[in-house]
Amino acid sequence: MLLNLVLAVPIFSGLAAYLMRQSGAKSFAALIASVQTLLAIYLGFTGYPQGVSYSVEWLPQFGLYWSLGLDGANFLLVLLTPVITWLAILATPDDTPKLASYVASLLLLDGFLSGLFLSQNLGLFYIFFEAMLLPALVLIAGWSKVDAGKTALKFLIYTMVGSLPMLLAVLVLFFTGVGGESLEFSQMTLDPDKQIFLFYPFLLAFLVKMPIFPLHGWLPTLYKNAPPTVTAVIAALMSKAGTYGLFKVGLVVFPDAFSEVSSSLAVLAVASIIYGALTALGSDSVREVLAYSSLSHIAMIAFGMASLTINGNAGASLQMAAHAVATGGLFLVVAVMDRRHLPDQLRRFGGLSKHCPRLAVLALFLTLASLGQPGLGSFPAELFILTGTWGRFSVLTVVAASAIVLAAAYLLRWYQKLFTGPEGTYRKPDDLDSLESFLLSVPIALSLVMGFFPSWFMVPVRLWLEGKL
Amino acid sequence: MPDILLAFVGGVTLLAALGVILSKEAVHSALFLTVHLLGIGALFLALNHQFLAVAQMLVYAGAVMVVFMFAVTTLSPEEEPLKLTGSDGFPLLGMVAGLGAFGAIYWGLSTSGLSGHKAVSDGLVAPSSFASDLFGPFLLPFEGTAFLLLTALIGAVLLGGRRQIGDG
Amino acid sequence: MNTSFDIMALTLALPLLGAFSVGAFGKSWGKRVSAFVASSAVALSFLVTLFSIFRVHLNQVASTRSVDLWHWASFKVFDQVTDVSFGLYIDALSLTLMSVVTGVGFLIHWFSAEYMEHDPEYTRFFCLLNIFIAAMTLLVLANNLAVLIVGWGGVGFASFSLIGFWREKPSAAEASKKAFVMNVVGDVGLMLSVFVLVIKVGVLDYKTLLSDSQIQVLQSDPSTFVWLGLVLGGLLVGAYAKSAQLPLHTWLPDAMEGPTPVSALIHAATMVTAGVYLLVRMHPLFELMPGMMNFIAIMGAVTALFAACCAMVQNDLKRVLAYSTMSQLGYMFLAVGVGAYGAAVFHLITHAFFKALLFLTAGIVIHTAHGEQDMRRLGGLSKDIPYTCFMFGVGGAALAGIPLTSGYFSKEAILHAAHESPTSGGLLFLVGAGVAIMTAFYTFRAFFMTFFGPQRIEHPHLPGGPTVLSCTVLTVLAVVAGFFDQRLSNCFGPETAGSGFEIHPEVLSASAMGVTAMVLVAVFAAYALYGRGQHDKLGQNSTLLNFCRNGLGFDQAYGMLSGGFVLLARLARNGLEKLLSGSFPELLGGSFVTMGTLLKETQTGQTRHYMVCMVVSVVVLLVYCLLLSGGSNYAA
Amino acid sequence: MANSPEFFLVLSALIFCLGLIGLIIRRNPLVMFMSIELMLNAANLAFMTFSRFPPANRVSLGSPSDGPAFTFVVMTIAAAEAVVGLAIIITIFRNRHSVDVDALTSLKG
Repeated sequence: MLLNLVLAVPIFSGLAAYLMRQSGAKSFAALIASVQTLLAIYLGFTGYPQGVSYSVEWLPQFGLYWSLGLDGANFLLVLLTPVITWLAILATPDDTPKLASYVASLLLLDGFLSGLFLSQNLGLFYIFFEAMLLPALVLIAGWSKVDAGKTALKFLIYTMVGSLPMLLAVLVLFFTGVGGESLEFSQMTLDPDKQIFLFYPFLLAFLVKMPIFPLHGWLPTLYKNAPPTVTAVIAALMSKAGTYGLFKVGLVVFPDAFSEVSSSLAVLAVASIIYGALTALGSDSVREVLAYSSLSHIAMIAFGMASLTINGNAGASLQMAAHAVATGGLFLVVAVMDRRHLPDQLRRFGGLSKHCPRLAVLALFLTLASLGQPGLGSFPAELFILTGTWGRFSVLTVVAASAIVLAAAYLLRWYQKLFTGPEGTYRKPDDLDSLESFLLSVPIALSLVMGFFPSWFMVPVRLWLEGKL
Repeated sequence: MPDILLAFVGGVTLLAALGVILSKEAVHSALFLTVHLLGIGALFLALNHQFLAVAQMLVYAGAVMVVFMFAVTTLSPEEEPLKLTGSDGFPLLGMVAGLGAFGAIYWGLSTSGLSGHKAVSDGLVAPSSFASDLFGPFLLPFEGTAFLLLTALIGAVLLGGRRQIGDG
Repeated sequence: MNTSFDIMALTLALPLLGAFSVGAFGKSWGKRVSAFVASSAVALSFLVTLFSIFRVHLNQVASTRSVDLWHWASFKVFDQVTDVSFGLYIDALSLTLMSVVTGVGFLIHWFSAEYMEHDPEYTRFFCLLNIFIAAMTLLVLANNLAVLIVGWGGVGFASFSLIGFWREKPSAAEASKKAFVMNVVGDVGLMLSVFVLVIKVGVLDYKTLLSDSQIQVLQSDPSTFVWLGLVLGGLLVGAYAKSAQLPLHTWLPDAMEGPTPVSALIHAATMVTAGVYLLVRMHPLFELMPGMMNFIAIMGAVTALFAACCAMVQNDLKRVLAYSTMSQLGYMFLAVGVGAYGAAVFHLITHAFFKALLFLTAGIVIHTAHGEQDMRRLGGLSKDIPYTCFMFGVGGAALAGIPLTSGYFSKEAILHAAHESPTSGGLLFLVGAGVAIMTAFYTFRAFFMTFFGPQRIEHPHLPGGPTVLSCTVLTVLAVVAGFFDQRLSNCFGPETAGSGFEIHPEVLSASAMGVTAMVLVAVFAAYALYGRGQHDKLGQNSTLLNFCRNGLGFDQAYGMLSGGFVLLARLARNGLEKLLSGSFPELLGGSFVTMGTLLKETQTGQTRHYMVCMVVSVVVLLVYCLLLSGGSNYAA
Repeated sequence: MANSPEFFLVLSALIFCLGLIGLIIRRNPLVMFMSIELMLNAANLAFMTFSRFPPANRVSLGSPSDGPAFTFVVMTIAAAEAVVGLAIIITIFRNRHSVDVDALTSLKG
């Protein structure tokens, strides 16, 4: 029941929030997100570390059940989804036009994402995978400041190219029954030789959603144009739909096919890691650097999964959470800057720390969290990922590890262009108010906890992985 | 019905159809169509179906044609000279397409071998037996036609009456 | 895994607490209170360390113990589980290092309380200093390699923030980025060692990894050497990056952009010696590969020589000290390489004292001269600040290895060990001795240029009480620490003795006398050249000298490397990426639009046109179906 | 001739194709409608023919009244269609004062 609440609360409140008056909607949405956070935390504690599940029949003749479950694979993401949404809602400026619809769409996105992460049925998974596009597109098309339609269309076309083949694959599973008696993740069994053809469409959809080089064409445009609070949610959580899908569907439904493509996937991932790092180093846009860093870091997750080892996959799972926290936090920094009407070109920046010392400190920690500073969340994650991959792909691991150096270079370049040096040409902003400081501190605190107590976060996923690898 | 009579009726029907599509004036076409429909009614009789033959003549050649005549006289369209190489070459295209269609159908007929098709009986089908079928297994479509006619009626009234409503 | 608590955990908690409270409330507390809180946190840590040492001496606790505070993470490779705890490893080595870190750390906090008084970001400075102490504590006390990296990265972060403390200076930002990136290179090296160890041995904590039985297992397995090289190589990359050894040293001279107490604490006394600590800590593994040991010794000697060459021609006071730090670190690596771990640690300690002293007095000089660091514009300061001149002189004497100062004993111990070394000992000794002579020369060159000759500074700003007092303590230590060699040897105890931890300064041997004599000659040479305020004869801008002054072209090489990356990055961003995320999707979209426009033309709106199409398609379909059925009668 | 389906079916096909040709070559919507009536009648004739001359295994193909029932429905539909279609044509004529189908190209893409 609690599982249903975790996604029913945001979805129904989101629908209700569309009808609300503009003034009260933001507080209402923030309240709902915090309620959902509490529910998720309670769920997390009751289900730690084995998980809980809930299932009723829906269309049993097609193998479709309404099955939700908290397990090791989704544990962290289920907990983080409402938290990040909550932060994004709070960081939304009050003078946003049609604020009620905005926060309502964020809540819907949150609900669908929770549903995606919680679903234990492939059909249900697919439904949520597509459903979350709706609020995302509404947000992108409705509130992007430049090229709204173009940005949304690009995103839509890319994701559709990825997910329509996936729909075909789901339909094949749905009607032919080659996946076993039902589409429940726990009950699906496929012949190894049938897996590969059905897995490719899924792989394509997930790789586009992550995204990974060279399927990332939508990423810079979207991250640059969409409102930063939306980007925070998309970069932190929606991109995880791809990695999580690969994790769950890949390991549970198509294990043989996954291991068959894992080497190619690893090569692609490392190419993406390096390519994202280079493009981030060569970019002159505040948001673009973060977008490309995301490209690079998400590929690190895929690389960990491709190792097919417990270490690599457990690290990938932790990295999903750590990256969500760090990138979400960095885009909140962008949101805070956006609210102060600061420009987007790095070359116009400099010396921001003089006006915003608090922002400078908090942004520094988030930057470090993103680049894998030991003591923060990404470090144990990357350590585990690379330990896992070392056993299978030594050379690629060394290349990927050297990308950590590149990450330090481009993220510090980003940070220093913004905050240090002589003063740039922009309207002098105020420092953070206490709410904003709090908003940026939450991800830092989460990252610190993950960095110093990674074990607690990794126990569920390790338990979950035990039987799979 | 003797074969010779049948050939005559068939010929008249066919020629009337040709007249429909080749007449310069719409009134002539309508008159040819009436002849054609009567011929079809006669052919129905040759196929031993009394009721439909009569219905064809009364409903089709009678009522429907009245509507046509009414429209033709109301609109009184201009004469349309028939040219084989008219605008965009449609006449020629139409000929080719139509003859192609006939060729295809004829080929289908000739190859599918109608030898297995035998006449059921020589006697006429009594209207009563058709009626019991119509109100038995075909009740739903039958009632559906009633509903369809009603809808068409209302639609025609609305379409025809719009201008007056708009003017009023 | 059992978790337990040790009082040494306080040394970790106290500075963290200090950093947090100063960071959060420092602004409202004001400068005095912030400095007091931060300094006392470190002072308390120092007391806790002393207390622990006494408990060991009173045999109340084991001299070597591993304490697991909490379970950090577990690696699993097939059935082999590697538990990693967040824990402390407390033995003579870590306690020694801890007392240096917290002791010198406290003195520098004390010094900074006055020194940084006029800085508007005073509280941030103390917060960062405390973070540094906490991270350094974690680095020294960690009981396994993974947690060591956490401390390792933490000091890297503190170093980055403190080098770039003056954020408005672009050069400071650039230097801090350079230091951080170079440190990340080191982190990655350490991570590499961790991967290999986890997979091949499955052990990360020192207690098991370095135990005799484990070492014997490794020794008896010939396949070990295939991967052990990777482990040791990774460790070396980490150590070299952190301790500014060739070729990963370029960040250290630039790190002098930071405030002077930072240079004293981080880039001279403590953080840069972490590499030495790591090698000493892991020495049982290194001893498995004698070739690697040789390599370390030779690279140490080369670094020492290289840095001494660069130091001879520097004009910036702090850069002289920076290069001398590098050179002394080279000595320590040399000592590690020849197996004289005790000598390395001994030199580490004495170096921490005298180099901190030198930097702090240099800081006083810079303050006095209103921020002037170029020695050619300094001079005659002995008349303005005679006591500081004296203290700098003592520090310089210790650095140069003048007899009876601490530096003399520790350097002698290293040279002796090099001399005794069976492999290429003679050469190492010669290089070491040469470097010692060069050290004496450049140290006193700096001393004379700064303090002697005509007075050039008007209205000198004189130092206050706390700065001088903390320097005085260091002066005393810089002199007397040399006599602790025996105590230090004993401290490492019977269980570590015999593995290179005993310290033998053979102060009366012929070679030692010879080197000492040469050192004294070098001092006099420096006096003769610079003592009366002549113009810097070596300061002319000949190409060779500039080449030396700029660090023998390493910076340019790295500049080209990073320039290459930036070029590649620009290419990727403006070339391939424009294609992938710009042109390609737009081309695809454009082609659809073109197709649509073309297809639109077929929709003429003419009913008869559609009809013809329909009829033709029906006919074609019909013919196709007939062909397919081959004219067979379906009804039959 | 009356006892075999060929005559009727060929006649039906001819009429159908004449309707088809008329539909294409004529521009007057009234005549086009009439052509449609021709095609409908051709289909009716075929229905009736197959009802009278069923295939040998007729049992599986329905009852003898299937054809006439279809014809009946088609007649009704033809009536409805004539009414509605002519009303539409009259409306178009009122708006445009012309009934030339070639002039009606507002559906052009």
